[in-house]
Amino acid sequence: NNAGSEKKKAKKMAIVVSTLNNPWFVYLAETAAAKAKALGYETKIFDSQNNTATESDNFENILVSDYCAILFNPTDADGSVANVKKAKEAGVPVFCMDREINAKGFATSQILSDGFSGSVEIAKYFVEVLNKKGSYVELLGITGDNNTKARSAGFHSVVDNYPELKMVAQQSADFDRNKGMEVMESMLQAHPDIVGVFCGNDAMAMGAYQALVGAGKEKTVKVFGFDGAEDAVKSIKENKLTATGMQFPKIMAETAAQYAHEYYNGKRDFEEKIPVAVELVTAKNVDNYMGYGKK
Amino acid sequence: MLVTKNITKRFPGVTALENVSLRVDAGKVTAIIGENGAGKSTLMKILSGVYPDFEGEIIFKNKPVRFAGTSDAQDAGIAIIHQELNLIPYLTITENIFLGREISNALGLLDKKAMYARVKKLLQTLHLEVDPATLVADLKVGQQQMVEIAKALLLDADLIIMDEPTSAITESEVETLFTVIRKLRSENKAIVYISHKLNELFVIADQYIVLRDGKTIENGRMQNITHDELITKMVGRQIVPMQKEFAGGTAPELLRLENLCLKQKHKTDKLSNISFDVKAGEIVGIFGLMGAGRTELLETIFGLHPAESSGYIYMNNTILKVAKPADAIRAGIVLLPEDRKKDGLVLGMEVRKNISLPCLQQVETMGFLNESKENFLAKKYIQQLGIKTPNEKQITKNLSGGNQQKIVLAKWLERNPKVLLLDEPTRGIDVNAKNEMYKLMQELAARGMGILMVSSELTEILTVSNRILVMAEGKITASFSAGQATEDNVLKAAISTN
Amino acid sequence: MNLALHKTDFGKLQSLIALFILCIVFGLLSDKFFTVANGLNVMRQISVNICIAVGMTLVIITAGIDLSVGSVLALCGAVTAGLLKHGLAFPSINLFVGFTILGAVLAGILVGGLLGFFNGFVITKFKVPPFVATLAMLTIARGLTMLYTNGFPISSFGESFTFIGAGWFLGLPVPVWIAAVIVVAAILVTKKIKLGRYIFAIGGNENASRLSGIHINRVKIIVYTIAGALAAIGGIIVTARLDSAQPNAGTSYELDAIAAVVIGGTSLSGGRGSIWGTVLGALIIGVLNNGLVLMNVSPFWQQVVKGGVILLAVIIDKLNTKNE
Amino acid sequence: MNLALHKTDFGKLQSLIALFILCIVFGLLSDKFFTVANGLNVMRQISVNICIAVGMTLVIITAGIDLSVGSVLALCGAVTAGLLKHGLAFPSINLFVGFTILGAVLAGILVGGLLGFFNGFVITKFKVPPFVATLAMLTIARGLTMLYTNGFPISSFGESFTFIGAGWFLGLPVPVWIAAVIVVAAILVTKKIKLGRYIFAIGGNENASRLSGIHINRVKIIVYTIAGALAAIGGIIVTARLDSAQPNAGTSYELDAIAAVVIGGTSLSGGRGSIWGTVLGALIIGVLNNGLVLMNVSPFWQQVVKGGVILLAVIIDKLNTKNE
Ligand SMILES: Nc1ncnc2c1ncn2[C@@H]1O[C@H](COP(=O)(O)OP(=O)(O)OP(=O)(O)O)[C@@H](O)[C@H]1O
Ligand SMILES: Nc1ncnc2c1ncn2[C@@H]1O[C@H](COP(=O)(O)OP(=O)(O)OP(=O)(O)O)[C@@H](O)[C@H]1O
Ligand SMILES: [Mg+2]
Ligand SMILES: [Mg+2]
Repeated sequence: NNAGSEKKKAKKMAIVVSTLNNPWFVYLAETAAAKAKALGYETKIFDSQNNTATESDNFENILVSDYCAILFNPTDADGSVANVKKAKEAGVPVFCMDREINAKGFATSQILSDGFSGSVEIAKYFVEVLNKKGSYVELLGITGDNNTKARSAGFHSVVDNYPELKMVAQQSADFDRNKGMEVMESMLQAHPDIVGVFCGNDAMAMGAYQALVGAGKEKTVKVFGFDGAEDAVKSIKENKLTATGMQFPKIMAETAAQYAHEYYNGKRDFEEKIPVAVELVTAKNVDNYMGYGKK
Repeated sequence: MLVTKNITKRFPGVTALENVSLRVDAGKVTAIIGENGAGKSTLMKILSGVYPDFEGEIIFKNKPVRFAGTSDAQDAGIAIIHQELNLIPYLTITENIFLGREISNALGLLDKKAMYARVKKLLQTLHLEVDPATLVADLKVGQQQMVEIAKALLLDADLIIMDEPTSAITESEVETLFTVIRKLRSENKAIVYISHKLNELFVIADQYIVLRDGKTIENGRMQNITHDELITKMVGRQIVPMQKEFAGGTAPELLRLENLCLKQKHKTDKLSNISFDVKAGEIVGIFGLMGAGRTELLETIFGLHPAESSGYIYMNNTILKVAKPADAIRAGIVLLPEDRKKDGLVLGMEVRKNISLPCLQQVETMGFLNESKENFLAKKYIQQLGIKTPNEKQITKNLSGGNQQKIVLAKWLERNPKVLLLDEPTRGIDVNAKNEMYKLMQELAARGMGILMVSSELTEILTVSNRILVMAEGKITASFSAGQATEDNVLKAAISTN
Repeated sequence: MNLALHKTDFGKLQSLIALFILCIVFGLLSDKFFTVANGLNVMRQISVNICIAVGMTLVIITAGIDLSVGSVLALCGAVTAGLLKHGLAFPSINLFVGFTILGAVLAGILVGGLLGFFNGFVITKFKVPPFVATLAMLTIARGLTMLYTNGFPISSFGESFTFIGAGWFLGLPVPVWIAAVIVVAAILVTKKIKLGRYIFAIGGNENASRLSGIHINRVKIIVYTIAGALAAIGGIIVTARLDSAQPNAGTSYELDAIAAVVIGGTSLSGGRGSIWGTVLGALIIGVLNNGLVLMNVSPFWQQVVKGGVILLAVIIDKLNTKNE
Repeated sequence: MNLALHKTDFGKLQSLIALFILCIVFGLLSDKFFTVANGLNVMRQISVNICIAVGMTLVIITAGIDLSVGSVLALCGAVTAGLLKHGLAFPSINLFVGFTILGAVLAGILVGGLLGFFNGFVITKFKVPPFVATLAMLTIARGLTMLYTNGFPISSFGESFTFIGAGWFLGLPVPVWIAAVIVVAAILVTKKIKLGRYIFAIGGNENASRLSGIHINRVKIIVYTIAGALAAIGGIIVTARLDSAQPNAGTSYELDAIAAVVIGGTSLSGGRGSIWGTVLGALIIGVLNNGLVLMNVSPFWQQVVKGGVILLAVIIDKLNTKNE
């Protein structure tokens, strides 16, 4: 523990986010920045563009321009490890937000939203709403993306135990609203009789819903999303989407910033993993929620 | 040396060659003559392996041969200078000449010194004073033509085909070429020589073969035939040579240049203080050796060098500002450029579209292009200029060289311009068509058009011009009325630099 | 070169064959493929790509390229959405301008046109290669979109606007009508008026065109402006369909558009091509995407198959054109 | 024409000016910019792009293009990683082949070469336009990567492999050395041996080159094979650097590579260009990315500025070349 020996770094925090091409992460990054500013730090947001190599570039650039901490949203649980290692060696603490890295002892703390158990929650509700039978389809996010894998895995860990719930199609729509709509349109042609859609994020869910409206099936097919985006919460209120998994980017971002602040002031012992539960949002409890968080 | 039996070649819509049989002897220069589109180039392309698919057979050095590609032909010992330039613009002269047969050292590295030296010698024998390291893109057509010749010579083949090698060069270069040819002949090589400049043939050729409409009409020895007989054989009938009558003279002045200059960085100006005028109905011929600046002169008048040029251009005594060709065209000045491939035609476009390009408004009805009008226009000029093409919808690229040249002229006539700038207008055009062209020029002049013609063919200049200007190194060195001008006083003026 | 000739004449026909084969195969593999509903579905889905690809065709015929269409689409969609939703506010002079749907749509198209004009201007006046100029615009326009939207979507505009993207008219989806109008107009331009002829001439031989008195720069600028405006229309359709303007809309749409153009037999070296061919190209891509989903090919395999089929489509095309 | 001439002669020099200006500006705006550490960063960061861009330069000089480099990079990275990690298993004949680092690396490069060869083959034998052929390969290779990895990264190979991407040698990062070697080799090829000469000739005038007896197809196939192999090397570097092969690595790298080539003064219409220029182009892009990050520019503004600067770089270039 070289804590004492360190010279005080400038009050500058770097926020490295996996992508800004998706509102959820924009929100994560901006809340983190806002909180850090409030705590009296300069901040700068780095966009890794869903590319772990770009993330490395960002880290290297950060490490030459003395930041006191990195609030980090990794692009990949495995790929990002090397980067965090580099930071640790350079004595810059890393606080992971939302996504974890598969390695102990490198990140000072990881404030994680557990996509897996989140989608487990959704899956349970999914089974309940469809009362254990019927055919459904799944919209995956960007192939090869962490969240895509975690959420799909969590969902199936539950749903696959119900033989009468049959997945008739599984397609990727890249977390994109328009793609989500178009793929859904085509799937509806092949499977007019489905009763449910599970989507890897809310953007795709909204797109899928749009497609259902177009086909006049919005009443008969239940749409499930993930994220807790503003649009999604709103449309659950209006009984359009059936449910989504509310993550709490605000909490994660602000905790990360807070911890970084405490670290700066000398605190060293942090819980390495702090799970932030994903809450199921449905028509019943939607009134307690707003975009990306609780009211 | 080489014998062909019943060669036939068909293109969609055209039979270019039909049962052509001929023989070419070693140690002789065989001239192939024929009108534009007679099939000369096609035949040569077959002999040199460009077109592997054809009917009939070729016997070369007493062995039947069939070339799969140009490299086969080269290996067998056949070299060709193509009618259309085939050089790589952004490679140097040396790189072009050695392309495909570079000299490499033991390590496989290019031996640039050796190649450079070799080319320098080659260019010297051709009296081409340019650095072998010059990019071909920076050479004028004439100079490029010489490079093509050098390229063919490098192969030292047994049969050398020259398809209109002199179309872009001036008498002096032609002379050097001929000395080279004579040397080759003395080395007992066979030369096939294609040219529309008949008097060249009488100087250099030993025997002739006449092609008409893709068929061999006749062959014989050059001594036993006269100029006119030869023409009659190619055309199939007598042609009346144009008689020059003196127009112009007192007619009102149309175009006037005052101190026209064209600067170029770190070089002597390409044009310095050019002043002269062109009267309505007058044909002014400009003669000069290659590199005299004639092309630049026409280009400058046409507004292609606005940045570097200075001086004044008057149209009907009112000053004219030309910043771009469009301005010149609007004022009634049009240019028939020196290099039709590069500046004259959109080769990938149909004949009719090339013809109508500068005058689309003529073929519009209510803002929309009218196809029948366009076809009519095209047909008119195909007929008037005798352009040899299956129909007006043929892709221009597929026309023979000479016929392409006619299209470049056709596309301007419809605009009936006031001043016609012609840069080597009869390049690659057969005698008959040439004659027609001269008549046409007079006709246009008679209609009050002013014509400024650059040509490297002295005879041509003397035949058509009412007045002759001579250029050397960017200056006008002499001016003759048609009466005074003679072969040698014009040539003298062209060579003298002050 | 004869190849070239035949290409322009029959190129379309060739792609048509490829398209037929494709349809037959999917028809055999999925009974859902040959349904009216699915047909309309495909048409609706390709209409945006067609809007963009038509502009791209004109640009490519002049031997240029426009990589910026994707982000121009996003920006214009966002602008239209923003104006509809929040209008224009000038707090300083406390002035607020509200926008009717028509107003917002026209404003969006105007912005697209301006961006296109800028492309054309840079390309002609500064002689910047089209690839670089429009690549720069690709990043710039995307950045502006992010700045304008702060990276968040702008959503829910109400029936009368979404009609543009989701509505129906005379039994066809509105986007299909829009695309159809654009295609017809473009065919007129390319075949029936001077501008079209100049576009081909410039692509075929810029020198010769200049010496024929064509105003090269003017024509090029017009073409890029059109491309920008068409991208904008595409953006408005997307926004209306989703009832939401996504800041990351249109990402890599340029590739789909260019693919449609090239599969349609237009040569990237300029001078040759046809709108009609582009439409077929877009159809091939659209049918492919749709069919693969219908058959529920796994996302991984989809990419492989898609690439393979596009290749085959073009090869069939070429093989047929070879034997003139 | 003359313009063209001067471009090839001084094009590099021009981009050099642009690069200097850029460095000065960043130097003034950020005290971190002119540090050794940062200099090394930039060099390390551009080395992958240089590997790819060098191959791209050769392809573009032949008047072709290769859009597949990004996904070829991903696939080859994954293959190398997979072989290192799991070797090759043939359960049927229960045979297992383990791979040394060298073996795995060579295998990866081989795969890249084969994919490139395939590109070249399709382009030359079936006359498929390079744009389409390599666009198809872009999707195919990406799909294969996903299939090979099941969409999951392959990670942690141990020091001796990561050395390739993260190690140091004589005070410079290993990737920089690799890039340097490739650049030198490429300069040799383009300037000193026949192949290079033919590459330029084909791009300058394919028909004339054929008439001079050059084997067009052979040369092109070689060039695309090289491009594939170089993309593979890039993929191996990325994998080693991250100690993990990412299934969606290299996405849209083709654009960066092409940008480097074009900014470096190589003409997309073929026949003209230089490796040296490409290196400068890559440097400009790298410095730009690095500098913008060092300065406190928001990511959204970064995109706008980046586009603007690239535009300016090329315009400066052109303006200087104009007055020959
Ligand atoms: N690639 C081609 N496709 C179609 N027709 C062609 C092609 N090449 C030549 N032709 C036609 O074949 C005929 C002979 O052409 P060729 O070039 O051999 O004539 P030429 O005797 O060389 O004429 P010139 O004296 O003008 O060069 C012409 O009618 C021409 O239009
Ligand atoms: N592209 C070029 N780059 C450099 N110098 C050139 C270029 N073109 C021509 N020159 C030079 O400019 C002068 C004028 O050449 P130009 O060819 O225009 O004269 P010309 O009389 O028209 O010759 P030609 O009969 O070949 O057309 C000559 O000194 C020539 O060498
Ligand atoms: Mg000929
Ligand atoms: Mg001249």
